[in-house]
Amino acid sequence: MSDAHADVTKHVKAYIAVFTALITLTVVTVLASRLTVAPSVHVAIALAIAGFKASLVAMIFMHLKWERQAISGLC
Amino acid sequence: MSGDHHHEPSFIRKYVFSVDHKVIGIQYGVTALCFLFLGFCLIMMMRWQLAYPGETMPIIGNLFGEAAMPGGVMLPEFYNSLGAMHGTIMIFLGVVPLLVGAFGNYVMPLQIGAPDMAFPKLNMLSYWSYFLGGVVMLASFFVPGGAANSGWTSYPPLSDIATTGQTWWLFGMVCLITSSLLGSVNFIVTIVQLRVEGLTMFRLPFFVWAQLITSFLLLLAFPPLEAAGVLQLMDRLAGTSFFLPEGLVVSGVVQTQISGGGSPILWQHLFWFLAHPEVYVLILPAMGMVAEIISINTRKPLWGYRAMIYSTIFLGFMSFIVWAHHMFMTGMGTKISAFFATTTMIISIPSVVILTAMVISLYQGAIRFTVPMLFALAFLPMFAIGGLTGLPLGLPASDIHLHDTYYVIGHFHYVVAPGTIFAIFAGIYHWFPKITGRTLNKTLGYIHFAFSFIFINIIFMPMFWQGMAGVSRRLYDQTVYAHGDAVQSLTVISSWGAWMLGLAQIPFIINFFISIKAGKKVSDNPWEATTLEWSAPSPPPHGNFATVPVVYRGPYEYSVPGASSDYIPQHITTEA
Amino acid sequence: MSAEVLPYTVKPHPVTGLYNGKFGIWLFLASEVMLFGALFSTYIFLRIGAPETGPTAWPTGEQTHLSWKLGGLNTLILILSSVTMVMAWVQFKMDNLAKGRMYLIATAVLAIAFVAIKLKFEYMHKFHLGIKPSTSVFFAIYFTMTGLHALHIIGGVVVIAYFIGPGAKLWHENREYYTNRIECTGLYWHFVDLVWIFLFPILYLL
Amino acid sequence: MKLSMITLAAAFAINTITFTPTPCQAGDKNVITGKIIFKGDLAKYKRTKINTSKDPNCKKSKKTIGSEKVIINKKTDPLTLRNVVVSIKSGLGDKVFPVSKEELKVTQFGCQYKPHIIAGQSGQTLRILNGDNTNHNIHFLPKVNDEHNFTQPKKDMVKGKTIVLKAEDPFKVKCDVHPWMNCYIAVFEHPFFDVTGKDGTFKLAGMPDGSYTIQAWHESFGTVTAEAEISGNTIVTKDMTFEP
Amino acid sequence: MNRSRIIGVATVIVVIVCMMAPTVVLGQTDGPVASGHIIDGDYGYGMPPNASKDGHNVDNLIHILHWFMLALFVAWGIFFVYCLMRFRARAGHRATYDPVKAKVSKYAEIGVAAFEAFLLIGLSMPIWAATKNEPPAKELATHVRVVAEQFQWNFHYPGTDGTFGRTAAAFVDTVDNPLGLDRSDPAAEDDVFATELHLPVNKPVICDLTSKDVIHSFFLPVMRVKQDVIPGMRIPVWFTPVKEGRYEVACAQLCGNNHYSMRAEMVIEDDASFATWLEEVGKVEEFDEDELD
Repeated sequence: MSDAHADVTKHVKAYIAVFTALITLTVVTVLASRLTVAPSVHVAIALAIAGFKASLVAMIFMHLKWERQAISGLC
Repeated sequence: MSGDHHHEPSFIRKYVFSVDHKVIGIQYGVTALCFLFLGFCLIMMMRWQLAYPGETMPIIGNLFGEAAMPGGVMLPEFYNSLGAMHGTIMIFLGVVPLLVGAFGNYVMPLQIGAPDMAFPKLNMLSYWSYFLGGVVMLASFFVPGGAANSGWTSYPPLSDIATTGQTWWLFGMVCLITSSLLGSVNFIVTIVQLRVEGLTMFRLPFFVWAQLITSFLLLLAFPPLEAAGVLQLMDRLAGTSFFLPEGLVVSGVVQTQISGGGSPILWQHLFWFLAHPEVYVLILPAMGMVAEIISINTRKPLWGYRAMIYSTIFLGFMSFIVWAHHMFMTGMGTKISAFFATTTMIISIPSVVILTAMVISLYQGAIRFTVPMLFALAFLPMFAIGGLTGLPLGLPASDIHLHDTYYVIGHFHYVVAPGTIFAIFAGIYHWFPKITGRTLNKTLGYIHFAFSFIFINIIFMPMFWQGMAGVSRRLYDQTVYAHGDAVQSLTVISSWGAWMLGLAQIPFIINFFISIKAGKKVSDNPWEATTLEWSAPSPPPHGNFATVPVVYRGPYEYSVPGASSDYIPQHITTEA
Repeated sequence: MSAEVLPYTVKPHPVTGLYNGKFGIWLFLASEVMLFGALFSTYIFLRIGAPETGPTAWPTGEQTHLSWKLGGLNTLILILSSVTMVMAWVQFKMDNLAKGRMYLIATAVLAIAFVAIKLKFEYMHKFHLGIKPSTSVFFAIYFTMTGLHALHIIGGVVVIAYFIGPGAKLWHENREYYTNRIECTGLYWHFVDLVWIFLFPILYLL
Repeated sequence: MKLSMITLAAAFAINTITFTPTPCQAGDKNVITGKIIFKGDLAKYKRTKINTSKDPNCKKSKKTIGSEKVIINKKTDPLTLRNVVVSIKSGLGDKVFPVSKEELKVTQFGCQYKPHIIAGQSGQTLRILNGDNTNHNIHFLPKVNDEHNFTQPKKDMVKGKTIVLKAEDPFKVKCDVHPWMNCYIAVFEHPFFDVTGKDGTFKLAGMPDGSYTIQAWHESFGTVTAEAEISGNTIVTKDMTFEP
Repeated sequence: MNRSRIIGVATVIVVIVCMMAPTVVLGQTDGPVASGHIIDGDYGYGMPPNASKDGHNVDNLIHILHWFMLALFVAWGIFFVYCLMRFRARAGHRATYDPVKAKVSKYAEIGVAAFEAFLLIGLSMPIWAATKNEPPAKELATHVRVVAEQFQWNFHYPGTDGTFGRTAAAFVDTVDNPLGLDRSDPAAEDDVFATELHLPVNKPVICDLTSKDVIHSFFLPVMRVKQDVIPGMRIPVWFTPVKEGRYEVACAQLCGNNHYSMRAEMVIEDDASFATWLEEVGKVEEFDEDELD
């Protein structure tokens, strides 16, 4: 991970983008629960959105995206 | 590098709350050996009740108070408490801390050339959490109603309506699980990150590989039991009914305060999801130690080192999808039992591969019958019996008759008693010179081995016949049943075997304590082994190695053709 | 045994690219995934096992007495706290202690707000209605999962408070070591937020 | 075999004599006595034989045993009810009375508790003996007392710690191994209680002067109360009737 | 080196002796048991007698397995002892460095794995499917409801009308109604409660297992039947008794203090005596205390 100041600020933009994405997705999940649809579909939608949000948090916030080397080193 | 003591740590800091992996290893070792012996004493008392039901126990009969053994006769609830605590103490307080806490903590950093574990304070925290768990388990004997008495598996609803000892058991388990969890994080980071230069993953001694896979098992398998423990604590304390179905009537009293909706099978799934990887945690480090000792004492590289490593990794994965072969009898359909029977058959193959590899390592070797080697050699046939008797239990059809009988007890005790505990003895005799600089007495060692080997077979071999006859396990008095009464003579033989095994440990205990001070002084490498821990002085100082070693070759370079001596240690630069 | 003696405590390992702390926290999060995984599978086991009708049927919608508004609010709070946590790490990376510490305090305050909402509005509200974990299996699993999650959040707050207060001493000794530790705390924090992201729809919406 | 039967019968006899239900105080001579009359269809409450085939050892101590849910003394003129606990319900205020030192004994004989109803004072000790050559699991089912659940696998095995009783409405004690075995324990704050025997009479003695409500409790028919006024060492008779 | 070799050989011989001793020295014994009734069938070290029509499948599988295990252990043991003797360290003998080409062991392992697969798919699955998926026809079978409670097996016969009466937790009375039968339900009039399991011979039996409080396990050694009895679940199990006699019902899962005394007896008899027993056990005689007390 390069530590130059410029690079870190690039991260900040990513964080703000993820933040807004998470907010909108939460609203979407709540709206999705309003739809009158078969319960199994409800579950599928809710989990898909939650899964996507989780991957966003993991990739960006937890820096998995920038640790290509770690992942290749271990597995 | 090793001498940067900026302050001399006080006695407490150095020995009690130490962060040195060697001191913590010894703390784990001594505590776990005491618990092992205590667990063994519990079973020696139970064997009296099994062999001579209802008769007053001689000598120590009336030491246990009127609530447990009025007039020296053991009550069934005390018998059940002893049974449950025997299982818990032997596994969670004795063998796992010995294999992972003591041997892993002491030997593994030395074998990878690291100065200490990656997180020393975390290492200390995990010992003291284990110690707290042990104290809570011991204290639960004195709680009104006695210790937990619904088996070491503590199946609800029996454990949900049990006496307060069960709550202490659950809290003790949460402490022990936290200790193993923290320990496993420490081990994995140390093995992966702190290997010295030149020590690639496939130059690691097999013992270190076994510890790595065991740590992954501990890391990923223990949390579900912690979750199950939390759920059962909620059941017992907050009145929830995770494991209690609707409409329970306990001795005539309709349980209206239970909301129902839970199911006892939920606990069994969560428990066995841990307990099967747990039994592999019990056996893998033992296999690691036996492999080390065999290769050193046959002066020959381990046959199929890579095959053994791939089998261990495969064993690690498979152990997570095998758990329900403990639950064939809970009303399972053919689909689920077919899946788990198949995975059980598949998982028996890597164990056979590892065992065969170790036996073939003897071929064309120059076998030295030292005391650790005798224990390691005895491990092989005994583990074979343990493994083979797993087959009838793995197939659902034959499991119908054999489930929950003494056959099961014979099966897993053959794997654990002459298997893991003999490997532990082998490890103690093998690494004692490294820990104290002195060796254990050889003749006392031979006596200890010979008698232990004989009596351990006398205890557990008859159990297969009892199991076939249909004698159920955890029976306070087997003579109540006709099929139990017919084989009561076998129970008497087993009981005498157990008491004799108790006597056979005395030479070892004497040998252990005397040799610390009065044992014969030996060099740093008495067994002429190649792995890194023998290059450090014994006992190794605080930073382990005077100069950081560099590794040039694999761990088993014995009898290399054309070399000057019959072993070339890993850290020696290439021969002149 | 001071830090520099153990290799790769601060500098990342050449092969794995991780320093010890980060590797350790990721392993710890793996075990936490198994812990919450076990609780989620318990939830699924109980929900599938629940009969359609009768006293132990699975409550949905109004019968759960769970207001999705409070749940939604808590989700937003946690997402915000995740962002402030990562911004704190960014500030420490850019060497200004004051701003970084301010973000840490923001994270701690948001976390305490989350716990306060959960305890004050959700738990007390249920206790007043006479709903306890023992009322039904749904409330049992609800209280257990959200309770354990709240305990994890409180644990996180304690660690963050340590790094705001006494932990900051390390900043002056070894700046990078302190930032790494903040990053590990951040990883743990994002994981806790991640668990809530799954908890919220399952308990509140479905 | 013969000798043990005789000694057992002797022990059994001594037991009943030593067990004086009404420890009366030295000074006062106030006595409330009376009968518990049963008005109802005798045929409906016949005692039935209990099938103890599950454990043949029960037959070795006693040939057959009968259910003790409702025992009507057929020989008494107005039919009276056995095993009724009669005690003073209220009127004693908060006076404290000495607890008798004598130990209550319950024997398990023929897979049945002897006596069927045990009445005692809070603080009195209770000891349970095993008179059968089989295993019993004594299981208290109280709300206030602690839930004892212990086993006696052998004959003449005395339960180690004597059980100290706390005041509580009559609660059931059951044997988990022989589910038909049960008895009731009633514990009062004061010593004025009695259990009706074969003649259906009760005798409460030694209470200070005053007006009291007396309560009669039966395991199947519930409770009946009556008012009684007593003063100056007199004997008051008060009969109560159960009409199920 | 000489002394340790003698010790090694001595221990191996002693182990073989002590493994074989139990079977040789102590022959088979059978006989009555403390509970007073004579239990039929001679019980000894092998499998208990088989009184069920398809119990022999389980027996055959266990026997085949044990011969297979014995063969493996002996072959493997011979190689093991040979290595110990042949390659022991002695003057002038050096270990060889390069690993031996063990093709034999690889094929042996593949052979073992193949035989295990055969055991699993060929033998175990069909037997397990028979015990789990093929219940006997309802009208031919004797139907019994087995309700386990802490330390007693309760057997509930449907009586002549063939239907079980309604049972509910509220009606449970430990003295005369352990099953909690609702007497007002018309189907419950002829239901019979017993603590002894009587079954007609040569007729399939279906037992519906349920428990009132904790997990028990319905274990009939002579019928090769074992099934956990879990509260909140009703699990059917079926078998066909073919040999008359009085046998035992055991509890195989720890269920509390007196798990060991939770024993019932099973009587397999012909239809006539089964019918008379069914009448007899339901009757309740009047107890007249004067003649006894």
